[in-house]
Amino acid sequence: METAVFIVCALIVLSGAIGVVMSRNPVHAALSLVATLFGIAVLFLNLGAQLLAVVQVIVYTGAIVVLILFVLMLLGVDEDEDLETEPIVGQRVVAVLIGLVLAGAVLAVIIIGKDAAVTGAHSATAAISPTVANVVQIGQQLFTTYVFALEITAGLLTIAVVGAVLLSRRPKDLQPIPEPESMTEMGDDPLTVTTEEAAH
Amino acid sequence: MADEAALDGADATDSDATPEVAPEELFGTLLTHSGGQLVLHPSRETYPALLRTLHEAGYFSIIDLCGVDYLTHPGRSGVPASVSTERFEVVVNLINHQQRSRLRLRLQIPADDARLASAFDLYPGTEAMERETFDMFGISFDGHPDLTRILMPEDWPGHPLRKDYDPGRIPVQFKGAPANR
Amino acid sequence: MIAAASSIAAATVSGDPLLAGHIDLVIVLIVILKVVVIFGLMLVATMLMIWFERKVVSDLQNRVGPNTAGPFGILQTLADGIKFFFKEDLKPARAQMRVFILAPFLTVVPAFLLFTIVPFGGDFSNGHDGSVELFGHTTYLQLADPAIGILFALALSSIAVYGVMLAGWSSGSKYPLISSVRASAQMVSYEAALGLSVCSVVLVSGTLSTHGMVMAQAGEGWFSFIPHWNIIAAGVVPFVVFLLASQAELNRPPFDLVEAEQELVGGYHTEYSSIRFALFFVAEFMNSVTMAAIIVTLFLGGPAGPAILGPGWLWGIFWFLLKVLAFLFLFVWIRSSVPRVRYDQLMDLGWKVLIPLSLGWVILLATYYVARDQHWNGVITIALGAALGLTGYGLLRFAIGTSRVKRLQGVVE
Amino acid sequence: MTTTHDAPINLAQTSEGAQELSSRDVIAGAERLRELGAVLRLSESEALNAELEQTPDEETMIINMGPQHPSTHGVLRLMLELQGETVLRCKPIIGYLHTGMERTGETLTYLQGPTNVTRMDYAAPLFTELAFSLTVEKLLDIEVPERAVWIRMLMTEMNRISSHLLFMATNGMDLGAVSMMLYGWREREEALRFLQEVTGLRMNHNYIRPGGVAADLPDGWRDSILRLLDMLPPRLDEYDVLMTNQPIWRERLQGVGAISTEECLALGVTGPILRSTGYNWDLRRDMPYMAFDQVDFDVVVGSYGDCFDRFAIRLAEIRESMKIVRQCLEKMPKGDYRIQDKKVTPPPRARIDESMEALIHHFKIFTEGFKVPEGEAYVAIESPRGELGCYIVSDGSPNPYRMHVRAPSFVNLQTLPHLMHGNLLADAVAIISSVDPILGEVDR
Repeated sequence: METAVFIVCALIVLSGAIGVVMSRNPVHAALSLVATLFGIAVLFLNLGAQLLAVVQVIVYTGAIVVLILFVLMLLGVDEDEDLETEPIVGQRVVAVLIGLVLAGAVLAVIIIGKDAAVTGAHSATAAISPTVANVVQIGQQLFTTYVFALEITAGLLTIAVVGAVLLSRRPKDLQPIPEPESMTEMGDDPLTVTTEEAAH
Repeated sequence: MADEAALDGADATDSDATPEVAPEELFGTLLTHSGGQLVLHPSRETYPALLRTLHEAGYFSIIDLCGVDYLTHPGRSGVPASVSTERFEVVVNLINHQQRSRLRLRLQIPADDARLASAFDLYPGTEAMERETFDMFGISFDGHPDLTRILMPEDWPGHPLRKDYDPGRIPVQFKGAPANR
Repeated sequence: MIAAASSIAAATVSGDPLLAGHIDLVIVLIVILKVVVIFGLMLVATMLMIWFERKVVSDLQNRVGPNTAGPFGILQTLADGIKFFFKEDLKPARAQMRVFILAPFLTVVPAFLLFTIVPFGGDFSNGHDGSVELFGHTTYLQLADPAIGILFALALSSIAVYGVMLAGWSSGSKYPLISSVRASAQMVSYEAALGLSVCSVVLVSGTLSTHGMVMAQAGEGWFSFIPHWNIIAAGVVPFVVFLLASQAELNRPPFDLVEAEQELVGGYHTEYSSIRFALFFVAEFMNSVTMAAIIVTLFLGGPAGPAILGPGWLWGIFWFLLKVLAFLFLFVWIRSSVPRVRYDQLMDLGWKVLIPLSLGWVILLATYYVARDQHWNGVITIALGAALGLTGYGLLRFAIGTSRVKRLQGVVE
Repeated sequence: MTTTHDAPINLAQTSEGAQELSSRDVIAGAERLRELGAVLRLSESEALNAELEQTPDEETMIINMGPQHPSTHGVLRLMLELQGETVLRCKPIIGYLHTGMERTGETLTYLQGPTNVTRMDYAAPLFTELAFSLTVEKLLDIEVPERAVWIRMLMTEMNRISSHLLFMATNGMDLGAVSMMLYGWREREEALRFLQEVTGLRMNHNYIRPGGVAADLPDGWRDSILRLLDMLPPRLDEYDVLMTNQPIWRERLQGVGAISTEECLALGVTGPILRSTGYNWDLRRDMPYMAFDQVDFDVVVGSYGDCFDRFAIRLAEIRESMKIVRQCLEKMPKGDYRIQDKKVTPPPRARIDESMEALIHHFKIFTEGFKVPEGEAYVAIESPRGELGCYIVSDGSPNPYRMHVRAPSFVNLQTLPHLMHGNLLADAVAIISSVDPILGEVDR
C-alpha cells in the first residue's frame, strides 16, 4: 500500500516538476508546481508526518504559489514568453551543465553510499514515534535541539522582509498635482484630514 | 382691413424708429433683450475676446451651448439689423452667480465656413456641448481638444439637427445586420 | 472525491475508535455509509441554505422572496439547479480552456472535503465522549478525526482559492482577472488572521483534533457548558477575529470584493454559465454552511450540550444544528445590513488590525499559560504582557501614521 | 434632400475605433489637461512638462465599464485606464440612448411637447415638462393661474423627493448595501403612488403642460400627501442608521471624488455637485421661478465636495422638499388649474358635448396645435440633478423651430474624468453613483 502510494505520488511530483520547466505559460508552470508540492504533501502523509503534510499544503500551496500567481496575474504575464532571446548569454548551457553536475552528485552519493546513505528510515534526525503526537515531536525538536537554527531562520526571514520593503520603496513616488485651495473655508474639523488623505 | 393697416403702420414706425436710437451695447457688443434676458450679438472674431471679458466680469460658467439651423427660417427675430444673419447660430448661455444674472450670446455662423473658436480654454465645461453641436450641426470648434461625435456613432453621415437632414432615410445601424430600408 | 478524502482521513486518523483496531469489511462499509450520508446531507444542506438565505434576506428587505416552487418556495433551489443544468454552456473564445473547465471543480471539491472533520453529533453530556454504537462498532459522528484536524480545514481553505483564482485568470477577460487578483491577495491576507485566531483556540484546548476540541468544551448540566466554550475560555477576541476573517475567506458581504457585482460585474465567474456557474454557486453556499459549523466547533462547543430526554446523540445533532443555524442567520443578517468595504480598507483591516490583534492575543494567552505552569503571579504577568502588547500595537499605529504623513508630504512636495 | 443621404453607408465601417483613449506618448498638452480635468490648475506648458505618472503602457490596463454594466446607471460607457486598481484616466462615452428627442420635438406641437421631453429625465420627468412649459409660456407671454403654479410646485417637489429616493437606492446598491436599494425603492414607490394618483401615470406623466397642468388635484390628495409626509421622516431616520452613521459607509464615501468650487463652475456643473463644494447656489432661491420666493426652505451645502457630501445633500434635500410640500399644502389657493385662454387651453370636456364651436376648437387645438409668437427663450429650473434649461426658438408656427434641453446630467458627466483620477476602481462606482446621471437625459 505504502509503495503504491509512493509510486503514484512520485509520478505526480516528477511530472509536476517537468511541467514547471517545460510549460510555456507561466501560470501553467505555477500550477505544475502546485502538483509537485501536493504530491510531496501526500508523501509526507505516507511517512506518517501529518503535520508536515498539512503545513506543506498551507504554506507552500496555500500561500507561496498563490503569491506567485498573484504576481503573474498582476503583471499580466499571460502571453507566451519569447524563448528565443536569452537574458544572460549562455545561460542555457550553464543551466544544463549545473543540472548534470547535481544529478551526478546525487547518483554518486547513492552509488557510493549504498545502503548507508539510503536507509529507508523515516527521518535522518529523529524517528517518528507512532505513540507520541506529531506536533509534540516536532515542537520538541524545534525548540530544543534545533532552537538555534530556528532562530537564525527567523532572523533571516525578517531581514528578507525588511529588505524587500526597502527595495520596493520608490523615493520619488507619484507626484499628483497639489489640491487647489477651496473657496470654502475648511474648518478645524478632524474630517478635513480624512478628506485630504483620501483625495490623494 | 383696418387692423392690417394699423399693424403695417406700427411696423413702419418701428422700422423708422430703430435707426434713430443708438443700438444698445454691453461689453462693446450689440445688446438686445429677449423675454427679460440680455442677449449679446458678438461676431465670430470678437467671440474669444468677449469670453475673456465676460470671464473677468464674473461670468464663470457657460451653462449651455447649442446650435440652431435657420435654414428654413432665415428672417429670425431678435437680431439687430446691423448684424448680418447667417444660416447657423450658436447660442451660448452664461451665468454670473454673484450678480445672479444670465447672458446669452448669439453667434452667426455661415454655412460655407461653419467654424467657431472653442471656448474650452476658459470654460472647459463646454467640451461636451461643443462636441454635441459639432455632432448635430457640423459646426467645428477650433481649439477643441477632441472634436469627435458624441451622441451619434463615429461614422454617421450627416448632422441630424440640420434642417436639410432627412431623418428616417438612413437605416439604424446594428453591426452585421443587413440594411433593409 | 470523497473516497479520496476518506483515504487521507484513514491514513491520518488518530481519534476515532472505529479505526483503532483491525479494519474489517463492516468498518469499511460504515465509513462508506458515512461518506454517502454526509455527501447527501451536504447537498441538501446547501440547497436549504440557499433557500434560507434568500428567504431571510427577502424578509429583511420587505419583500416576499421565493414562494412558488414547493411550500414556501423551498424547492426554488432545485428548480434553479435544473435550469442551470439545461442551460447552454458558453465557452469564451479567449479562455484557457483546460484551466477554465478545471476551475469550478477546484472550488467545489474542497468545499465538500471541508465537512469531513466537523463533528456534527454525539452525546457529550455528563462526561460522555460523543461516541455512538453503529452496527456493533463504536464510532464518532464525524467522518474523520485526524490528529491535525483543524489544520486540515485551513489547508483546504487555502486550496479553495485556486478555483477562484484560476477561474478568473482563465476566462481571458478583464473583470474576472481583476477579481482573481483581488481573490489571491484577500485569501492570503485573511488566511493569516484565520490561522492566528485558531492558534488561540488550540492553546486553550490543547489539541488540534476537532473532536478533542469539542470534548474540551463539554460540561455537565445546563449552564456548565457555556463557561467551557472557547468563546469565553479563549476570550472573545479570537472569536471576533475568526468571524470577520471567515467572512472574508468566504467572500461574503461586506468582504465580497471578489465578486463585487457593482464593480466587477460577476467577478471571477463573469464568463461562466450553466452548470459550471452552478458549481461555484453551490461551493460558495456549502462553504458558508461548513464555515458556520467550524465556528461552532471551535468556539461554541460543537454538538456538546445537555441531553434532556431520549438518546444523547440526537441531542448532539440538535444542538449542533441550532448553533449552526444561528450563525447562518448571522451571516445573512450581516450581508443584508452593511455596505461593501473597499479593497484597500479590506487590506488595512486584515493587516493592520486583525493580524496584530490575533497575534497579540495568542502571545497574551501563551503568557498566561506559562505563568500558570510556572506558578508566577498571574495578574502581574498578564498585566505586563498586555502592557507590552499595547506598546507594540501603539508603535505599529505610530509607524503607520508616520508613513502616511510622509506619503502625504511627498505628495505635496 | 442633400448629398449626405446618397453617400453609401459602409456597415463594416461602423466601429467605435476613434473613441479610444489616445496612447500615452502622443498625448498633447490639451488632451492631458482635459483628461485630468486640470485646466484650472496647470498651465498648458506646465502640464506638458510635468512628470505626471509616466507609466509605461504595459503596466496599465484599459477596461470598458459599460455600456452594459450593473453600476453605470443605464448605458453609460466608461473607458478606464487602470494601473492595478487605480484609475489613471477615464473617458465617458455616451450616445447609446440617443433617440433624437430634440429633433422629434421640432415635429411635435407645443401641446404635444411635454410627452416628448418627459422621457428625457425619466427619474424626474415633471421637471423637464416644467422647463418646457415655462419656456413656451414665456414665448406666449402668459401667466398661469395661481393654483396651477402651486400645483406645479407641489408636484415637482414630490418628484424631487422620488428622484432623490431613487438616488438613495442606487447609491446604496452601488456600494453594496443591497437592502438600502430595496428600501429606497419602497419609499420611492410611495411617492410615485401619489404622482400616479394625480397624473395617472407613475412616470412620464405629461402632466405639466403649457398653460397649466393637465388635471386638477384629485379628491383626497391632501390625505395622501399627509400620509406620505408622516411616513417618510422615520424612514429617512432609518437611512441615517443604515448609511449616514454607518462607519463602512462613511469610510467608503468621505474624501472620495472630491472637487472644488472653481472646477465645478468652470465645468458648468450645477446642482448637488456644485452645492457639495460649499457653493451656495440653488435656482429656486437665487433666481426664483414660479412661487419659490414665497416658500421657506434651506439650501443645503456641503464642505468638502466629496461623495459623502453629495449623498448627505440629497438626503437633506428630501427633508427640505418635504418642507416645501407642506407649505404648498397650506398655501394651495383655489381657482383654475390651467389658463382660461382659448388659444392655449382646450375647452372643458363638458362644453364639447354642448357646443359645436368648442368641439371644433378642441379638434383644432389637438390636431394643429396653437401658434406661438416668433422669438426665442431660455428658461432654467432647478432639477434634482442641477440646472435644467430649455431653449426654444419659435418661428410663429405651432411647432417649435428648435427645441434644446440643457440637461444637467449631460454636463455633470464631464466631472467623471476629474473625479476618478487617482481613485480606486471601487471608488469609480461610488463616484458615478454620486454624480447621479440619468442617461435618458444625457443622450436625449
